[in-house]
Amino acid sequence: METFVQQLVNGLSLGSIYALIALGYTMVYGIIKLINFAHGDVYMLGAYVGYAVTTFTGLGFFPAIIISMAACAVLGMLIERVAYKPLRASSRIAVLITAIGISLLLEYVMMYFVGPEVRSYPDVLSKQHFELGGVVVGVQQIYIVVTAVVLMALLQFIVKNTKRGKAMRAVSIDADAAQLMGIDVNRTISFTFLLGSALAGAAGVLVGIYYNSIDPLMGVMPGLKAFVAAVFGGIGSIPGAMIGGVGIGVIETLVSGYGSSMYRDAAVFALLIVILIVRPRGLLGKQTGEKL
Amino acid sequence: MALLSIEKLTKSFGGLTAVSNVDILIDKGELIGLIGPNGAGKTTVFNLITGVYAPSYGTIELEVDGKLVSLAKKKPYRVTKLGIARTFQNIRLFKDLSVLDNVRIAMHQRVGYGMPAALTHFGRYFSEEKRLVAEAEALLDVFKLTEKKDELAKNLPYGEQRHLEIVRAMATKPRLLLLDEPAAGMNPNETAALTAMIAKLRHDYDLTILLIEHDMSLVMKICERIYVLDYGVVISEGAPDKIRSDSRVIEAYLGEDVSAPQDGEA
Amino acid sequence: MKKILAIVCVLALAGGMLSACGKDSGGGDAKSDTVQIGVNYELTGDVATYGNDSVNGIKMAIDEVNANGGVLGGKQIELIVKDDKSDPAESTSIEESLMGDGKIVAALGPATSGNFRAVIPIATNYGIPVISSSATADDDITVDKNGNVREFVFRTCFTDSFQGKTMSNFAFNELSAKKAVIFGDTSSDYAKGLAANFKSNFESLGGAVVGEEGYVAKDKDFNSVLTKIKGQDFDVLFVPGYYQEAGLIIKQARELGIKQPILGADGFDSPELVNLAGAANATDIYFSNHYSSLDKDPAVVKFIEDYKAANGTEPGAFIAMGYDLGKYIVDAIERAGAADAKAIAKALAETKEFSGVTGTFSVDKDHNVVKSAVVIKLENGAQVSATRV
Amino acid sequence: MGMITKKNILILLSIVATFAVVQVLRTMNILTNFHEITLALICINIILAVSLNLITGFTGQFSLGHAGFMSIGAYTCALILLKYPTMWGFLAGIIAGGIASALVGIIIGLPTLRLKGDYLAIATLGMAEIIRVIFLNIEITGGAAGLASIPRIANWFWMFFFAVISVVFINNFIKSSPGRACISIREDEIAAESMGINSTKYKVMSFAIGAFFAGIGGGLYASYFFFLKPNLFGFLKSIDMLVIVVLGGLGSLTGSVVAAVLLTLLTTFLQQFTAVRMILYALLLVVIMIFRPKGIMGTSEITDLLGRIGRGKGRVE
Repeated sequence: METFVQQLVNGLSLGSIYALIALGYTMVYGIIKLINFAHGDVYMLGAYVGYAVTTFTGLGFFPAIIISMAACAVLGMLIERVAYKPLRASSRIAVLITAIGISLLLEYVMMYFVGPEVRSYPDVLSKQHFELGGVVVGVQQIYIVVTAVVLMALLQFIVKNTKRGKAMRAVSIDADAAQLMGIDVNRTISFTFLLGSALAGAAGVLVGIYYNSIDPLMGVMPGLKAFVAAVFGGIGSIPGAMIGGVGIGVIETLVSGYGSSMYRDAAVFALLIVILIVRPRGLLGKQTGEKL
Repeated sequence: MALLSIEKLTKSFGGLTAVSNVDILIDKGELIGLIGPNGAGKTTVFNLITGVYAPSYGTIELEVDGKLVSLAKKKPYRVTKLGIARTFQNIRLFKDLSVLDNVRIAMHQRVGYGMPAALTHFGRYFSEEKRLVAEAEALLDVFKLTEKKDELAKNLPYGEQRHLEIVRAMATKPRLLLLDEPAAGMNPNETAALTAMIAKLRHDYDLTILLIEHDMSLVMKICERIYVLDYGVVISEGAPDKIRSDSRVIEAYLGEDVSAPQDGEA
Repeated sequence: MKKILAIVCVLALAGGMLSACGKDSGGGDAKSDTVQIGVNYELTGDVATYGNDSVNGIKMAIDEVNANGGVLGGKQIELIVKDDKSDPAESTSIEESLMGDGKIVAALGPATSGNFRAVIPIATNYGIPVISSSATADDDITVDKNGNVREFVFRTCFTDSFQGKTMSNFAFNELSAKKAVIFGDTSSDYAKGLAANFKSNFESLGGAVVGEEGYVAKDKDFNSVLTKIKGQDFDVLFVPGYYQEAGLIIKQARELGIKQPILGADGFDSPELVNLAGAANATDIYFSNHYSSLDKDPAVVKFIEDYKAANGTEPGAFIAMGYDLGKYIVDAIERAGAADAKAIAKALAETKEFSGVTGTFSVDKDHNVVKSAVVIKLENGAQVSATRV
Repeated sequence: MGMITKKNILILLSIVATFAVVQVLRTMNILTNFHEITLALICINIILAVSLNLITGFTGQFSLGHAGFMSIGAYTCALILLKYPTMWGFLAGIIAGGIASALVGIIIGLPTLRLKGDYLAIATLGMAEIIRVIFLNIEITGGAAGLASIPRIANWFWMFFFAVISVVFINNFIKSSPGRACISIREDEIAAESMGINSTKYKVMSFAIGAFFAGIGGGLYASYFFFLKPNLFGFLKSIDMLVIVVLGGLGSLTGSVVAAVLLTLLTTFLQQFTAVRMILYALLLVVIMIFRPKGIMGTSEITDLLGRIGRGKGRVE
């Protein structure tokens, strides 16, 4: 039982990070139907910005996370403007290839400048651990989960209650109609990239601090898993991405904890395929029918 | 035995009942109209007959070799195989393919070579392809489209796209043809030409036709019987003269002048 | 917008190509006063870290040699460096291009056993020696499946069986461990080789492997498996793999309260291991290695200091091994007395007591190196003892 | 119409001529072993690209799992070759690899091909990852260490032979009635069904044929490059193939061939630019997509272009 609770704690902290990355995927996919492969690399860059801030300026956790979010927000908008916007009218697959190109570009430009080796974060958060009835919980884990929850709540508020957020939802349902209603579609899309990338930046810093290890290719696998999480929860749905992220985190943990750790990734993908077949819109996604 | 018999056909989407308790009987050789205001459920009936939707309740049966075969849970391609073809209200041609390919694709079920010949082009490939082209050209001739067989479907003028939809449906060799607003967007001259064309097809190919149409002039002129649908329910059925004077039909069209065929709704 | 973008992109491309040419230009005519050596490593792709480290070590050694007057009485050494993207097909293709030109006298790399295997047939075909400083797999490297030694294939590293045996002996004899858990990198043949050899030897000694778990390279979260391991009864945890993950495993294991000794092999050797784990967590860690920073051999001290001066960090195993590889090939060229591939291969096979920073070694009849290992113990992140075995 | 037309003779002649020219240059050693490897890679990439183009470009089913099929063919062929290192073993291995891959394609295709667009892409990606993890963990394939010392029996002739066979067969297929059925699914699945086309059957068929040729490509890879490991067939490999297909033009076999040649040459050329090679590659991808989002050829084929010049007028677009 203790072990099980411990595994849930492990899964929750891993899942919170997937959830933060998944939010960016789900929003971007919701609005321009693009699997933004570069998103995982924005997260990587966020981790490096946080690293630079904490290492070279000695600033603490909160300044690091805010500066990293800001930097990633700008980067995300820039990527959209330069690489995706000229392709607004092209086929989705062409945009997808561009996204892959941008992803490789970020990875290898980074590798060119900082080298391929892993780097470790300075200590910015307490490494203290509590033991509650045999279950070990770290202060950092609490920070991660709390930060993730706060950011997600903030995002949910922005999307549901602000004018910009409403514009985002309108564009994601029907961009042409939204344009006719006087919504600036381009600005709304930029705004979506800004929000999603900022969250990825936060996730990057959290990972850097929690796992203490960053490298230029760190975004590839979590990026993929986060997309799985977004699909799992229902693409386009913010609570779905949260549930999907935490779900994937917990499932991974339980598979390695109680099944075979060698087949962890296979299990995650198998689950994804089953979900897609049984319930293609994901847990909380909306049903979309085709008009005949 | 009726060619197509529909009984108590009902379809609901979530809480909305689009089609409710519809009975339709079509005899071989008939030309039947299906009319009704927008959103009455006409296209849904087509989608139910052709297997795009599964009915919530009721039966759809087609006469095949003297026996009635249920269409209720059949996939669209199976329904087509049994002899029902359709056109679409909002044209669904294979836009980026040539006119000829559009027609040849619809002949797919009657192609007499298998995978080995498809991969190697040995065996009966060339003789069969030759036959397909000849048959396709014969059908295209009816609508004077043979000249344009190498053009992409999307480059045809609107009216010709509608014609091509009919040719494509004909290429499946149907016994029952479902036409979904074939005259939509056409001017009176084009509509008149189309009317003649439909009559000719029906005669030449021994067809039974079920037609959805808003253009009353067309419906009243060529249909032998008409079903009127409103809010998913059949509110009237009978010969054009009877429909024209039915108060419930007039009420359904509320203020629309259905008594004068020449200036009906386009 | 598009036009500006086009100009920017074209400029970036052109700039990139130019700078690349300037930096590590491969081509150029072979002048008679240079000796060319091919360097075929994983500089991008999933094992880029090892390739880059190795090449940095090699370059450092060759730069020193060139600065000190080169080889064979004044000839400079020219390295032709190419990147195989961590893809064996590219390794093969590069090796063909390097050897097919007929200019190089020896080729170094790739770093991983798999990619190294992909170049072996080419080297054999051309009769040009090929050496790796990190292809540790037991089978099918220097000796083919029928037991014949490959004339032109050499390596300077330990084999997996040697290190696996060393660490299982150490665990059983020195640490008196009877039950071990293995938690290794399943995506690396090096780690899998170590795990298999550790297990078979540990069991033949009378110990028991009570748990076998796996992770894949670039994983960051090991908590779930460690939680599972924590619930088991065992004496030592053996982690075959590289420092990137091992550092995190040590950190997470200690934070979860796993107090048993953690064992590893030379993949642990990097200053980054302790940075990743945190100094306090890096306690009761044992790993086999070629040399120790406790070593007071002046050559080792000088190497570490030179590297530190140039890069700001201490060198890891791949860098040190790469450095020795560079020095070793130069030594072989000198002993061969000519820039001739066959003679160099012969000299390599006849190596006796070559002394490098990673230890002194001879080459045996199977073209494997005979050298002793040290088992290093870490306490609070520092090397506190180094036992020769 | 018939098999012997001017066009077909011309095509046959140019194929034979290409082979002959390379063969002569090879014997004169103007083309070295290194060039042969590059040519072999080109042939393998052509096979993989045209087979993926059948699935994604012609049938419209977005697959990110092609590396999975390639790996099945590669491992099957390698295992057979290691046991029977002869010419017959090689040919049996190639065919068995193709068949094994096609079977897996059918097994995976049946449940997943009901998915559409990006959902299918992510499901196929997951499928390829599962295959890779399985190869990583089973004994017979050597796990992470992979399979080494696979006898090299494939040579330039076989590479060329299978590349030509793949292109010809797939080209024949898309110009046949089942092939047109596949294309109609890409154009409009509902309309295709209404025209009597069993969309599931043809999607699975296209998937199986694509997988078959990907398996052959994998088998050739195994028998030429001595060595296999599961990580070769990761998600980036599938992406590489997709890049070739999109760059060439979805729905253009000529495009796939041209792009396979260009990208393979580019990759080989970039080997010397160690640190910046991937940066240059990535930049090129982005630039080409922005300026030619439909790929080099769009959906046209070389035969269309020749025809256009012959008729002296453009195709109506």
